[in-house]
Parts: sequence; C-alpha cells; structure tokens
Amino acid sequence: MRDNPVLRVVTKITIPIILLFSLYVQFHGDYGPGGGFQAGVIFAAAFILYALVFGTQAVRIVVSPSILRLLTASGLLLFAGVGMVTMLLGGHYLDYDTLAQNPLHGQHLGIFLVELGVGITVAAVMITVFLAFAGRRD
Amino acid sequence: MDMFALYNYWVVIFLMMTGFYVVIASGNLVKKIIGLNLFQASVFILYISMGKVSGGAAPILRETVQTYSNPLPHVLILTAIVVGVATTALGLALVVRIKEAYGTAEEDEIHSQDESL
Amino acid sequence: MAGRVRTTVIELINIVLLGLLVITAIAAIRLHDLFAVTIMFGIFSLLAAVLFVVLDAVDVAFTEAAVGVGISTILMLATIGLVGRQEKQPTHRPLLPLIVVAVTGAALVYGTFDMPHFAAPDAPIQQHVAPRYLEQSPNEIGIPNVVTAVLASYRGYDTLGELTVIFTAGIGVLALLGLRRRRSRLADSPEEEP
Amino acid sequence: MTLTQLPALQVILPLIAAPVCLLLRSGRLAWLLSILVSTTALIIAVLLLRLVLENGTVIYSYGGWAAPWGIEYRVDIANAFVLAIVAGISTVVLLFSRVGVSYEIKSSDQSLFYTAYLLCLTGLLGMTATGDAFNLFVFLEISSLSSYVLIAMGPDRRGLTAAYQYLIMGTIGATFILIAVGLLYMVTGTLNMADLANRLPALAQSRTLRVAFAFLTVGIGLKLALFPLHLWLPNAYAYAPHVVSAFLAATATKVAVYVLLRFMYGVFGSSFTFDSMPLQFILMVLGALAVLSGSTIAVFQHNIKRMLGYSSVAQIGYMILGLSLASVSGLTATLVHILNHALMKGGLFLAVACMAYQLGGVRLADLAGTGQRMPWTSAAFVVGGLSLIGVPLTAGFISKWMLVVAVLETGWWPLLIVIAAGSLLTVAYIWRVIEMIYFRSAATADGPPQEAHWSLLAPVWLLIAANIYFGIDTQWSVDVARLAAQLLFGVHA
Repeated sequence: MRDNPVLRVVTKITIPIILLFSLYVQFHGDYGPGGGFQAGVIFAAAFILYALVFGTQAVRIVVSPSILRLLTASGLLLFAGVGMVTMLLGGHYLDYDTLAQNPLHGQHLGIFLVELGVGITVAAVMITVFLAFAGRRD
Repeated sequence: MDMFALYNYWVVIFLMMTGFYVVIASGNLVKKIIGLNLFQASVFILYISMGKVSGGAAPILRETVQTYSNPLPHVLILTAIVVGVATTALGLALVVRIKEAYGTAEEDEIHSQDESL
Repeated sequence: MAGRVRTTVIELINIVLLGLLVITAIAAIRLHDLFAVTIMFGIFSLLAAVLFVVLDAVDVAFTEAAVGVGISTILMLATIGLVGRQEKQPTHRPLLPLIVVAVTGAALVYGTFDMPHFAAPDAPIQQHVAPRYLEQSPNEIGIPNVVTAVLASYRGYDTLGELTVIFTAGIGVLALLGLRRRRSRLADSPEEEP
Repeated sequence: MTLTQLPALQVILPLIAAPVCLLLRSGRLAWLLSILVSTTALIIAVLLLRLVLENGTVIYSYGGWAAPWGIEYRVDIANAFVLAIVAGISTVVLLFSRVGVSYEIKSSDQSLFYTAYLLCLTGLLGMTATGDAFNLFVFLEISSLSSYVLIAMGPDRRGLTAAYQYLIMGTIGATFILIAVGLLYMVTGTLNMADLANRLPALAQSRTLRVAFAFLTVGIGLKLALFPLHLWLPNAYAYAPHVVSAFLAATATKVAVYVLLRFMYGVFGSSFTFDSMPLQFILMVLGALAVLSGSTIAVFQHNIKRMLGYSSVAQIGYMILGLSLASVSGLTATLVHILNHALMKGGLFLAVACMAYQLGGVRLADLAGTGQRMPWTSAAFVVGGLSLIGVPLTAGFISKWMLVVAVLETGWWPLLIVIAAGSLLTVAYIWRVIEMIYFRSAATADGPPQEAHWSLLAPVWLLIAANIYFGIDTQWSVDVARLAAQLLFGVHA
C-alpha cells in the first residue's frame, strides 16, 4: 500500500485540506456544529492518515513523544488556567464575564480559549493513542 | 398513538440490552469492549430521544425558527461520548497488554493460566 | 399541512433507522469474526449519527461520526490486528447473562410507562432548565450555537472534567503501551513484565 | 483568594497539578508536587469542615451560573467529612510513596504514576463535593479511569486482568448511573441534586422514578463492591501496586458509599427510599451476606492482600447494614465506620506493603518469622488487625459499638448475630497472619530481612496511632458523624 504512488500523492493533497477543515471546525463552533473536541479528532485523523500511508516513523519525526506529552498537558492547563485567571480576576471558577469589560466579549474570549484547550489535548491524546497502538506491532 | 409514543424508547431499550448482553456473555476481551460501546451508544440514543421536540429544529439560533429541540441532552451526550472513547482506548490498551502477557484474549484461557500458578 | 407531512416523514425515517440499528446490533451478537463485529459497530455508529441528525442533535451526530465510526473503530481494528480476529466459539449458551439482560430490560420497559411521550413539547425536560438556555443565551453568551454555549460556559465545568477524562486515557495508554518502539523498549528496560 | 473559593480549589488544585506532573521528568519532583498538592487539599478540606460546622452548607456555582442552570458544589458536614478523609489518606499514602513507589514502579514511569494518582484524587474529591448528578458521573469516570491505570501499573501480570475486569464492571456501573441520571432528568427536567430533591416528592408514584432509583443503586453498588457485585474488588486490591491498594481501599469504596447515602437520603429522601421501595430488607440481607461471606472467604486466602480485599467486602457490608436501619443512629454508625475503616485498612495495607518490600512476597507463607525481623511493622499489623476485629480502645470498636446500639434501637436484633459472627471470623483470619508472623520461624535463615525504612514506618504508624486515638477520644469523630447523619436525614438538632 505504501508504494502506491497514487495513494501517496492523494494523501499529500488531502492532508492539508483535512487540517484546514479541522481549524474551521475549531473556530466555527460558535456558529455551526463543531468545536474543540471534533476539531481535535479531525486534526489527529490527518496524522493517522499520514502514518497509515507513510509509516508511523514518519509521524514520529514530526511529533516526538516529548512534544506530544507537552501538548497533552498544555491543552488541559490552558482550560484549567482560564478558570484560575477568572478566579484571580475576582469571579468564580470559569466565570468568563470577568475576562473583559463587556461580559459578552469575556464569554467569547473564554469559550475561544477553552475550546482551543480542548482541541489541543484531544488531538495530542488521539495521536498518542494511535502511535502507541501502532508501535506495538513492530 | 399511545403505543406509538413510546415505541422509540422500547427499541432503544432493546439496543441497550443487546450491547449489555455482549458485554456479559462474551468471553473474548475485545468483543466485550465492543459490547460496552454498543451499550453506551444506545444510551446516547435514549438521551437524544428525550431532547427531541416535535416540529423542533437543531438548537442553533436563527431568526426564522421558533421551536428548537432541547440542547442540554446534546451537551451531556457530547461529554458521555468522549468519556466512552476514553474508556475504550484504555480498555483496548489493557487487552493488548494482556494478550502480550498471556498469549490469548479469551477469558477462560486466561483464567486457567492463572489457576495453574 | 406541510409541517404535518414533514413530521410523518421524520417519523418514517426514524422507524427505518431504528430497524437497521436493531439488525446491526443482532448481527454483532451473532458474528464471531471480530473484524466483522467491528464493522457492524462502525455501521451502528454511522446509523446512530444519522438518527441524531434526524433528532436535531447535529453536534452529537458530528461527534458520534468522528468517534464511533472513526477513532473507536480504528482502535478496535488495531487491537484485532494485534490479538487475532477470531472469537472462540462458546461451548454452551450462557443462561445467566440472558436472565440478567431480560430482567434489566424488563425493568426499563416497566419504567417507560410513566415516561413523557416521545417528542412531547410539554415534557418536564422541555419546561424546567433548558428554556433558559434557548431564551437567554443570546443575551448572556451571545453565540448562536446553544450547544456550544451550554457546553463551554453554563456547564463548562463538565467539559473541563471531560477533558480530564481524555487526558487520563492518554496517561493510561502511555503507561500501558508507551510511545517508544517495543524492541528498543525491551532492550533498555529488562524488567519488562514476565 | 478568600474562603469563598475553597470548594473549587479543593478539586481544581489536584486537577491542575496533574498535567504539570506529567511534564516533570523526574519521579522525585513529581512526588514533591503531589505531596504538596495533597497536603494543601487536606488543609482546604479541614478549613471547609470547620467552615460548614460553624456556618452551615457552603454553595459554590461554577462559571458564576446559579444552579440549576450551572453546576454547583454544595459542601455540607457530610461531604466535608468525607473530603477530609480522602485528602488525609491521600497525604499519608504519599508520605509512604516517596520510598515505597521506588520499589514498585520503574523510575521512567514514576511521573506517569503520580499524574494518575493526582487524577484519582481529583475524581474522588470531585465526586464528593459536587451537587450535580451529571457532574458526579464525569468525576466518577475520572477516578475510575485513573484507578484502572494505577492498578494495571503493578509488576504482576494479574494486575492487568484485574484492571480489565474492574474496567468492565466499573463501566457497566457508570453506564447504569448514566441511565438513571437520564431518567431522573427526563421526569424532572433538572440535574441539580438539591433541585431534584425538591421535585421528586411530587413524583413518588412514578414508575420511571422507581426504575431510575433501582439503576442508580445497582450502578453505585458496582462501584462500592456491594455483595454480590464485589467480584472485581479482591483481585484489584491484591495485584495493584501496594501503595495503590492502600489508597483505593481506604478511599474509593468509601466515596461510593457516601454517594449512595447522598442519593438515598439527600436526593430521593428517606421516605421514598424506605417506604416506596422494598429497599430496607434487600440492603439488610445483602449487607449481612457481605459480612458473612466476605469474612468467611477471607479466612481461606493465602494472599494477604486478597484476604484484606475480602475483608473490605465484609466491612462495606457493615456500612450497608448501618445504612439499611433507616435511622439517624444507623447512619451515624455508617459514617463513623467510613472514617475508621479508612484508617484501619490504610494502615493494614501499608504495613503489608512494608513486609512485601522486605520479604519479596505477600503470601501467608512468606511472612513466617517476620515478628522478630520486622518488629515495628508486625506490631502495626497487629494493632490494625485488632481494630478490624473491633477490640476496645481501637477505632474499630467504636464503629461496632455504634452499629450495635443502632441495631438495638431499631429492634433488628437478628443482626447482632451477624455482627458477632463477622467479628469472630475476623479474629480467625487475623489470627492466621499473627500466628505466621510470631509463631513460625523463617524457612530460609540466610541474611534475615531488616526492618523497613523509617520513612515507611512513620506513615504506617501515623494511621495506626489514629486508630488508637479515635478509639479513645471519640468525641470529635462521633459528633461530626452524628451531625452529618442528622443533616442527611433531615432532622435538625
């Protein structure tokens, strides 16, 4: 499968589209269906596809285990950190109203940040899980 | 109409029970996890069914729409789906390790290996 | 009139989808080739996702499609690749699980008799907490997708918990399988399990 | 930050510490962070307990959204008491872990281990503090998934199968809870526990509600290892890393017991629970069977940790007996026993861990002659065992005494026989260990093992001393438990 030139070319064309779509899903979740979780899964799917066609070693070069670990932790830290910031600003935990002068702007900013946190951790965990399973083969 | 009003739930209960049956009746560790997924996916259908409002639309606010279905079950199920896939990933990782340690993924064979110790 | 026809059509699609779900679920029980069972599960998830669209849960449909048809199925296939695809044929029909399932199912059916009817607009869940989200979220949050508003703000703490669950699964898979290739892993850590 | 943020900080601090811990490459640093966070959690729990004892229930709404639209934490005497137990045990176990974990977990996995440990702590604290039924499910899953990981990290391959079995049973339990929460939401339109408690009395005749109640009881019963749903527990405790056994045995099932009584008394209300449902009799029978069967099977175990696991099944039976009496004194006995059992099982499992590190095994035969070689550890095991039996001047005696008083008060005197039989059987299985420790000489005399490191003995004796302290000075524990019981029961003293 890995030597099929058509597959390789198609994959190389498809992957940027998938990544772009995941960003769309990430940032358009306020208006249509979608959000951080779905975006994270789709983002990871691009890497999984790459791994299936070009081998897992190729993916490991792009995202090393330590980068994955860092990303896994940082998404959750971003989400939980937003809550700590709202607390320091005098509100309750995750009260986004405090993030800006106008509560609506605060809500927008808060939702944007936590969805981003969700997206990062979900994508990192999904890639980690896939690579861990694939790595058991060799 | 009265019987019709509940049939949806009855079918969902049947689906839930098929999943539950696979979990407790199968001896294969992978199939048990698949059963767990069927069981949970059917519970998701139960939740989403309760949120449906006759004549309603998806809860994305628009000028032209008056009636929306209930968004809260959707939110709960989004969370539950994520919890479900997390459990699946962990369960399958355990199965892989068990297979490596015992050489089998069948419950009775694992059991007899531990007995003989 | 048009609304009435629409409702009937939706009802019909609903019945067909539920019927297909039942067929795939039964197939999943009866098959012993795990590859086929996994495919049945993938089809089940896909049908469930379509059903969610019919029931107005577009966000859930999207997620179920990505998770059920995508991630879960891929992980199941990967596992089957590692542990083998044939389930051992059971030697006898297990009676106890059948009884447990029958009792559980009967209890649930008993519970349905006092349930609000399907899609009834006057059911308690359409009356108490949810209306506030639909009515007030434009003023309080200001985004059109109410599901996102509830998910990220009103019940944002649940979502933090959900992310923590995913994080836990990531930690678990790292602890159990690791990310290094196995051969090198064995080489530098001789105390691997017996 | 002021006192008003305490309920959130209680759970959020360990949650935030978990990803930080993942990034620490050194096991030592990960331990340092964990113990720091756990100690802070203990301080917060104690402050919260003092706060609720003085000012009554504390309510915290996440995101500033008032319940039932948002999620709230509702801390009263009952859950503040449990929070303090969980955070306290976690801190003592972590004190033990500094040296203990290095025996069991290879150094490259230690930061993962502490991350999972912190997540488990987060989940347990979150389940206890929350006032929202669905949020309970989410934090239940955090604690469950992390405990599967912790159990599977042991060196024995049977840890893997034990974790798998627990994962299957635990997920069935969680799914049952999910179904029950869905049905409750369906008939009331709310997920908030206090709001549910207001709306449920009007629905007392609803069949849907009864089914929800049954599913909730079975689901939580799976998590708390209620007989006959306990099958996952003995193996999980036996093959987990020793520190994990100590932590889970002392906290996880206790939190599940708390959740059960919160739902029975705080959400459904005692009149629905015991008048509309035939629950009193069922729980009483199951509790009695748990006491008798758990203790009996424990007598025949060769693996000490498995024996303590079956003993836990029996001890949970005592808690269920107290619960089933449907009286303030019965509930008080259950709550007191949650504390006392945490102290005794924590102490016993840690003492066994010391023996395992020095002797290399936890089978009964491995312990021959330990009395001379590890005098402090052996003495700790004996005192812990006496507390488990319920000998006067130990915490265990107080639990049993409270339970007997409650039984006499409510007139269910046949239960006295069960309690007495359970105690006798406990004498039997504890005696088997004591006999092996003190009255058998070691089979191999080459290089006798030394006493465990002082940093392992100190936490063990901390818990054992607490067993004696709460056996003599019962004022505090019993008073708080009684206040909590009155609160749950809706009696205002």
